[in-house]
Amino acid sequence: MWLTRPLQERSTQLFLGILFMALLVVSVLHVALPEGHALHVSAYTVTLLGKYLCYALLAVAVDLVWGYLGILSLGHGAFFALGGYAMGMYLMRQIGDRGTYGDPVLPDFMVFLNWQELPWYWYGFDMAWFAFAMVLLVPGALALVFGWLAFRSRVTGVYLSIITQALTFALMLAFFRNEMGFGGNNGLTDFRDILGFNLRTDEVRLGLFIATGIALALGYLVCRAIVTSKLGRVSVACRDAEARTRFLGYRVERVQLFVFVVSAMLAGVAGALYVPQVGIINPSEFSPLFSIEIVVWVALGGRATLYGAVIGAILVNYAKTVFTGVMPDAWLFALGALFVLVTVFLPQGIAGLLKKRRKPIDVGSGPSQPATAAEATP
Amino acid sequence: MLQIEKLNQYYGESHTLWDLDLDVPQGQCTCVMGRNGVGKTTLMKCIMGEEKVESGSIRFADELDLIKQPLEQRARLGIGYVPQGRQIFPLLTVEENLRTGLAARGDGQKIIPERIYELFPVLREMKNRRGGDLSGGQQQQLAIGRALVIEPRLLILDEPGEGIQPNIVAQIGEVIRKLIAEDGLTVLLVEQKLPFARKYADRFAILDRGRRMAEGEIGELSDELIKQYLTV
Amino acid sequence: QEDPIKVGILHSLSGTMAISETVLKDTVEMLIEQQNAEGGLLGRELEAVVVDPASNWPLFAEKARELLAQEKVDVIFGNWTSVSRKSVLPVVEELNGLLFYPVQYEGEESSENVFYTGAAPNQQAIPAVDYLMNELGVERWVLAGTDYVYPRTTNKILETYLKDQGVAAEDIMINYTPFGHSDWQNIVSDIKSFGSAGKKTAVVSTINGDANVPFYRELGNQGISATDIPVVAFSVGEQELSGIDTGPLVGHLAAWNYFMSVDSDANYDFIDQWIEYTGDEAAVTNDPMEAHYIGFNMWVEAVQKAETTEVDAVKDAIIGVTVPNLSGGYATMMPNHHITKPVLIGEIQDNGQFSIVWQTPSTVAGDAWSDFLPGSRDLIADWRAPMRCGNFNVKEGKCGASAGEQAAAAE
Amino acid sequence: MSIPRWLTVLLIVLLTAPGLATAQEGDSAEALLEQLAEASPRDTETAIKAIATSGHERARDWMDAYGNNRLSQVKDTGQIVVVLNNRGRDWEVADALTGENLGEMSRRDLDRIAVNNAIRRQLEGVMAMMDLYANDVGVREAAALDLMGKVDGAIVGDVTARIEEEPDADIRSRLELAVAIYQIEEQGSAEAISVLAGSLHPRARAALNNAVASEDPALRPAAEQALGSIEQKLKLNKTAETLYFGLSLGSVLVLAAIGLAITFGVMGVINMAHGELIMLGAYTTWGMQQLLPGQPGLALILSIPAGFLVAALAGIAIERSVIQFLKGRPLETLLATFGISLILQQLVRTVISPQNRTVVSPEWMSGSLVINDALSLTLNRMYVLGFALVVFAALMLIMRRTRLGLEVRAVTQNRAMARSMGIRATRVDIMTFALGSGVAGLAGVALSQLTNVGPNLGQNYIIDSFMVVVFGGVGNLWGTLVAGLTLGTINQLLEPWAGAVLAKIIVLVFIILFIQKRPKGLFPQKGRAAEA
Amino acid sequence: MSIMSELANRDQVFSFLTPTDSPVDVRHGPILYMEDVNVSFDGFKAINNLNLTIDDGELRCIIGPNGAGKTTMMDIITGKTRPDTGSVWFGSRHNLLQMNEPDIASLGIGRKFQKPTVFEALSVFENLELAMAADKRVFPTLTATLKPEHRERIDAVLETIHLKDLRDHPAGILSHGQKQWLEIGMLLMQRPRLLLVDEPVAGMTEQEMERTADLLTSLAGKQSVVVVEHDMGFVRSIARKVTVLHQGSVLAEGTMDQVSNDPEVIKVYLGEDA
Ligand SMILES: Nc1ncnc2c1ncn2[C@@H]1O[C@H](COP(=O)(O)OP(=O)(O)OP(=O)(O)O)[C@@H](O)[C@H]1O
Ligand SMILES: Nc1ncnc2c1ncn2[C@@H]1O[C@H](COP(=O)(O)OP(=O)(O)OP(=O)(O)O)[C@@H](O)[C@H]1O
Ligand SMILES: [Mg+2]
Ligand SMILES: [Mg+2]
Repeated sequence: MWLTRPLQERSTQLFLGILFMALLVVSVLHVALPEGHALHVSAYTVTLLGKYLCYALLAVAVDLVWGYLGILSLGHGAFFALGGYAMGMYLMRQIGDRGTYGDPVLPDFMVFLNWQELPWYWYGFDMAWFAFAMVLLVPGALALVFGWLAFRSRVTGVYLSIITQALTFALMLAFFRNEMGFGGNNGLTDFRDILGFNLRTDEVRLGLFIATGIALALGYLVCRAIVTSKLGRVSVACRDAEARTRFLGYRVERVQLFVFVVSAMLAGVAGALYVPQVGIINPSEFSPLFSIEIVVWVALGGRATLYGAVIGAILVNYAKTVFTGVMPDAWLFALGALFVLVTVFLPQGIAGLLKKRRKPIDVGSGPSQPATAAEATP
Repeated sequence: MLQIEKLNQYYGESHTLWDLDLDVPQGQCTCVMGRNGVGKTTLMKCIMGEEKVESGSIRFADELDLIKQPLEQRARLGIGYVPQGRQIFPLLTVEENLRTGLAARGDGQKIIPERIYELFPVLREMKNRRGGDLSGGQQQQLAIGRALVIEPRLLILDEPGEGIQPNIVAQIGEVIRKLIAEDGLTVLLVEQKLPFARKYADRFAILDRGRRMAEGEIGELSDELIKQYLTV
Repeated sequence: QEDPIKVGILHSLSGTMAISETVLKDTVEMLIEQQNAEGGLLGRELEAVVVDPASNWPLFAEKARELLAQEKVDVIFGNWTSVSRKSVLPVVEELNGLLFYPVQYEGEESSENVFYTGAAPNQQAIPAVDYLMNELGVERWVLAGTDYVYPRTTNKILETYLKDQGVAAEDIMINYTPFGHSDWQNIVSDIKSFGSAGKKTAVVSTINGDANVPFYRELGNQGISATDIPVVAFSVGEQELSGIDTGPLVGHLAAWNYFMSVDSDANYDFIDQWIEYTGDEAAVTNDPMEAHYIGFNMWVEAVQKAETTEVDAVKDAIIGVTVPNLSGGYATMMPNHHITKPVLIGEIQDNGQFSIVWQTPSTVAGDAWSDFLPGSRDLIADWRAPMRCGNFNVKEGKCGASAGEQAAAAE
Repeated sequence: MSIPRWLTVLLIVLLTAPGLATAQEGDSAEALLEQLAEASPRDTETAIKAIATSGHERARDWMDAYGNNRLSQVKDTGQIVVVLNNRGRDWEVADALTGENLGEMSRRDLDRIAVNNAIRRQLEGVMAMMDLYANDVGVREAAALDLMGKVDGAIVGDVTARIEEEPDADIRSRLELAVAIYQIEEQGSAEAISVLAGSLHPRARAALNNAVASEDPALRPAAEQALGSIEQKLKLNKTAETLYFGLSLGSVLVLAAIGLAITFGVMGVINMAHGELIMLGAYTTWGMQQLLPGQPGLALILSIPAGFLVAALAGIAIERSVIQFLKGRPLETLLATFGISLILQQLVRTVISPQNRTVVSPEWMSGSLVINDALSLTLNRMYVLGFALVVFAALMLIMRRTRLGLEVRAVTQNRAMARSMGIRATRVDIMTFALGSGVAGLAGVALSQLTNVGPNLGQNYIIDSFMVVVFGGVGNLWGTLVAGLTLGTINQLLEPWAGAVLAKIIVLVFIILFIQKRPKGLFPQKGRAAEA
Repeated sequence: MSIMSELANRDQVFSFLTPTDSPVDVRHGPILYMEDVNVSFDGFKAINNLNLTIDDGELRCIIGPNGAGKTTMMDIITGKTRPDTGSVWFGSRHNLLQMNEPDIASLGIGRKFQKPTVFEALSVFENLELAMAADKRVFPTLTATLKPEHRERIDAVLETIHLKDLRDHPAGILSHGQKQWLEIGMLLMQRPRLLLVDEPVAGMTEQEMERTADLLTSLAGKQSVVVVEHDMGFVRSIARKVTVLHQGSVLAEGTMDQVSNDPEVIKVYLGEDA
């Protein structure tokens, strides 16, 4: 089975091993040790870690398209947010009549703005299976349509990056509109239950954390399976010399579309897991700057390595958590400096440090080499 | 004109040039030969400064150690370079491509010397076309023309005949000879094609796996040497 | 020496909201410093715990959790935007914290754990409209706002209110713009032509933050002066004006519960302290700062009354607490966790201050649930025993589900 | 100004005013002011008129001070003072009566004499009436314009009288219009409607609208007809106006993007700090104005070179410290410059302030160029439009006519080869990046006249800038110009019917769809090399 | 694209084993047929009423001055450039002008570029693997596994192109000549019906040229080969039929001897002493 193929790789084994160990240790330390114990992992930390893992999954998704396919998506936040909204809508419906206005069907913000009935696109989100399917399908469908348009017309490079940015920007503005029926700027909040469990209990938090860990493991596995397959090599070929790949008989746009859609779905899953853990989804997740930040995580961790993306996401967000607490006035300096220093001194990101310096030349930066696809002609 | 001594070069871990010596006398055409991948292009790049040299010296015009000179300076010293793969600026027009050579001339010349167009009339015809649109052979001519714009003392040609129609290849050979004769130009040529080398070069040097294996007047290029180093 | 009492400060110090929120952080720090100079509270030091939620809404929730669960703060002063409050709300309720929220907002909320020291719509919007209608004879209304919940709600309330007052639908123009909107040419031009219908026209602006500068600039440049079409704003205070060339704005209005120009000794003292604290002779004070001032003093008083910082005790003790405000009167914490405030209307002056042209004869109590929205007309909030409910439906005579659950959880 | 003449006129005016009796009672200046200070809102009108007619030499000053909220009463002594400087806690005051400077006085000790819009309107009316007799045509014209809709029973006679005397035809017709409005609104005069026909002034239209609404059979048909022809004209003007709005928004986009068209379009550096370079330019303007208080115009002009320099130097610093190490790794420049942008933003927050800074518009940039009563072009935007075009032309010249233009393109297309040709790539990089950054600084100077000068300034423009550059076609300056103007115009054309939010969304969707049609932007790089 | 269709397609995964079965209909004559093709770039006519037919199994050399339009012609055949007018048929069934690059490639037209273009980040081995004839749709590619016989084939080709030692090195580090070889190797892996080879021996030594010549001649018969080359020695050694292009159209056609004695060809191309 192609999916399990990466399990034979040492790097994947190592990655999954570390991940599951971490899940286990955190869970044990959280459950077994009493609060106040020096090694006790508080619910706060568990949720925090859960959030990092969501970001890590998101970063993996971005690395898949950027690192291996050469599509610098500056709009992946959109897929993340859409997954989040799908989940948020489910959680919203779960509130039922416990909202402030006690309306059994309409979420509070709709009552509040005088909506008379539930908009049609909210139908079905009271059912978990439907909502969870939407978590995959909505981002996937958007990626499919958008990708189909773009790849078919052979939009590449910065042009593609910018229209992905335009996409997420447009969605952000749209979701900010209160008429859209997604709560406008305030977004969706005040969730209570997920699958019948009370979201505000530590057990559920732990459960979500573990679920995120597993999702990350699966996502990683899927990405790994893709990149180690022949398709992965074709992706790299597309990245470095798109035209040449076509002449070999590969339908580049379909390869791109497939990988892009998979990546979007992973981002959607990440978003869906993110929302119940942080307790809010609002249009700012669509913000283009957030999407750029994701790319920064990946670059920082090391492009085209997948595990680098995970490291980058966790590291940057951990740094954010620490810095915003320790030096609230100056954390942006620290973060900015981190970005600058890593780029200048670690050209292959943090993963570059880990990689054995076996390969003499930089293979991870295909399109940046001047003498590649650009001169495919005479 | 150019003396290379004990040159060593590495690509990362891999040692490409080994203790390489090469002498390019003034006013002559020296031809470097060797199989694919032995390091000919690498050597040229070292002379131009595009690749870092590990150890050794490259002396130009008897006094200067080129290695200490920044890359840009070498063109200004009068070294013209026609790289393998042409390396024209694809989005600049032909004329603009040629004009890039003007920067390195000390005399502040602002227009392309007429001679270039005389040598390669096709360049005049295509003056306003983007360099990248030219056919392969046209690009090669452009690359040579561009190198001549700086009126070099030493001209480095890395497989200049590649992809060029036979009559123009011959013409290039003639141009080389003419420049040598008229301007006292020194030429360092990389060429695989024996007839061309035999016809237009004065001296040869054979590389193998990054080492210089033989050197001498072109007349001394024996079948034995050819068999040993140039056949697979 | 006992452990210090920890006061959490949850205001953005970076990102888009830093513009507004940093001064609030400084305000609370100043208040803490003063309180410590007076010997602290219950004989204990106060200690500020500052975090930066960076104008990022999920981060607000995370930081609130950090403050409550990790730092174990006794109270939080924080938030500016509604969405950040909404994000934090479940956390404070879950971990039973105390949050003082200092900004005017859209209402429609009353949480057991939150104290709303800013204005509810009935403490700002409606009196302002009354003023325009009665004193300036305005008959035609432009409701211009940034597209988010506060302007939406406020405008909804105003629309109902205006119609109740007999304003025709075609005399109301509603317009929404995105955050940070910077190109107002079209809209100002529209306002201009809307205002040329012959009736006295005014703009009620709920335009937020940065969008105001280009808006007022455009007004000035298109030649709309305050005498023609006055603009009354609910989000433009001294802080915002300090970044605007006020020359062309003179005469436009704002409605707040406090202005820096208020003529009272308490206010002058507060300004002196603030200038001393910031070391900036040009530092300004504004309404949310006053709200923090009031909120902080109320909390101090409640803690003293309860003789503990324990949240439930403070929650009970604080209702009814009355402290001086900065405009020479008093503010009382109402059972619905909103406070009483005077409403002031000020005209912008060329020095970036407001000159007060009108004020309510007495203070107004904040309304958690608006009387002008159908869904909330029948709701009231009362956090005193035995009701303890944030959304009691007087018609049905029962407490809304969420609050009941909260009460149960609190036990 | 011939004082006796306007005085007599005013006296006549005031004879009809009800408050005359009181005005004569307290004749001393002190009493006049006292009256103003004590007056209830209803009485202020009387008090103002009393002052106006008092003939006191300082009367005009008082009215000015009063209108500007500068009249105060000392709490303890009741002395009336004029506040000379009202910033900070201590105010510099002068005795209102004598003009003697009393030095600084704590704000606590002063009681403001309240003024509000209603009073200000009255003041304006009175002052406009006075100005009608000024010698200067401009002043008279402004006064006439000011009187539009402010003519009431008290002054209509004088205005009518003034029409006869007025030498300037334009002013005459304005005054006629003002009187006609009065006649329609107050007297229901149908003849006056014909005077209004064709006038685009909003007040005239308002009067007609009221006439239509009044259902007065004598007025209605004529008013409707007049309105119809006005609406027709208005539509035309409206279109012109929208177009202007579009171009002006477009010019802002162009300005913001043009520097990026160099650093990103030509050099290939994905410069996320571009916005912050714009911000630096804006802050330079602010700094200049701080250095030259009271001379905003001069400061603004000096800011043009200064803003360029500051941003260019910042650009050089960025290039030298970071970007030079990222040669051949363009995507990584995104990461590094993103970091730089964070640092620069926070730097401004900590060093200067997280708050917005005030940048004053000089006199000559405020207001608008009046084409007619319905169409006036705002001056600040007009300057920005012109400035954008000038900057664009200058850049075009540099890139086309100087060696730098050629060399930078050579260097970006093939760095190693360019260096082999003797092009000093490092210098070219520095100069180009400095140029692009400097132009961003210029954009900042211009933007400081339109929007906030604050730490977030850059963030608001970075996305738009990239859109414009890419939409136009990377590496093509013309593309940037056309793209900026096009997007601006489309946005403004859509706005009236779609609203600001939707218009923006539609523009974004338009960009997405357009790129499908032309995957390399409006003006794509053509040729074999670009296709692959 | 569901799992179902993927499963349904499984039987086609290894269809590369029979590439010659591609439905190219050559019963009625030539394998490639170009008629009245015209291309112009910004007003410059690069291809001017070009007519050309290549028979099945033929080895054809095309020569002509720089800029004659040889590469452009290949661009047209492979779908990279769309002609303004004219028709191009592959066999008698496939109108190439209605197809895009991958379709054309999967029909069995392979191409070596004038300037060697390889996937620099991939290893030499992987370059060959990707070129290998196979089901190149997305899902089959995703699930494809490398069977031992494929490995053998790749190794055999590696042997042929002398890159065995560099098997696992990224192609980016190859020297110019090595890249040329790799491209030829990729072409071999593709097993196309029609090979378009643009200047295969540029930068090769005499001996390598001979080997290339052998290679190409050995292919002829089974596959059709079109070679563009400026090296007359090389052309002479392989040529059966030679076409001379000039200014976008055919100047002369015939055996090497016929062509090289054509005064017109000598004038524009060969030069007096060739
Ligand atoms: N960037 C690089 N990194 C690592 N190795 C390289 C690099 N460039 C070239 N090489 C290796 O160095 C050796 C010499 O290459 P070079 O290009 O100098 O050969 P050459 O003699 O010019 O060959 P050809 O005749 O094919 O042009 C080759 O084996 C090549 O694989
Ligand atoms: N995209 C383009 N834009 C403009 N001119 C072009 C373009 N593509 C090709 N040309 C021109 O068309 C002509 C034919 O080019 P082509 O590359 O086909 O020549 P060729 O026969 O392959 O030459 P060579 O033997 O030198 O490779 C050349 O003059 C070239 O400049
Ligand atoms: Mg070579
Ligand atoms: Mg060619």
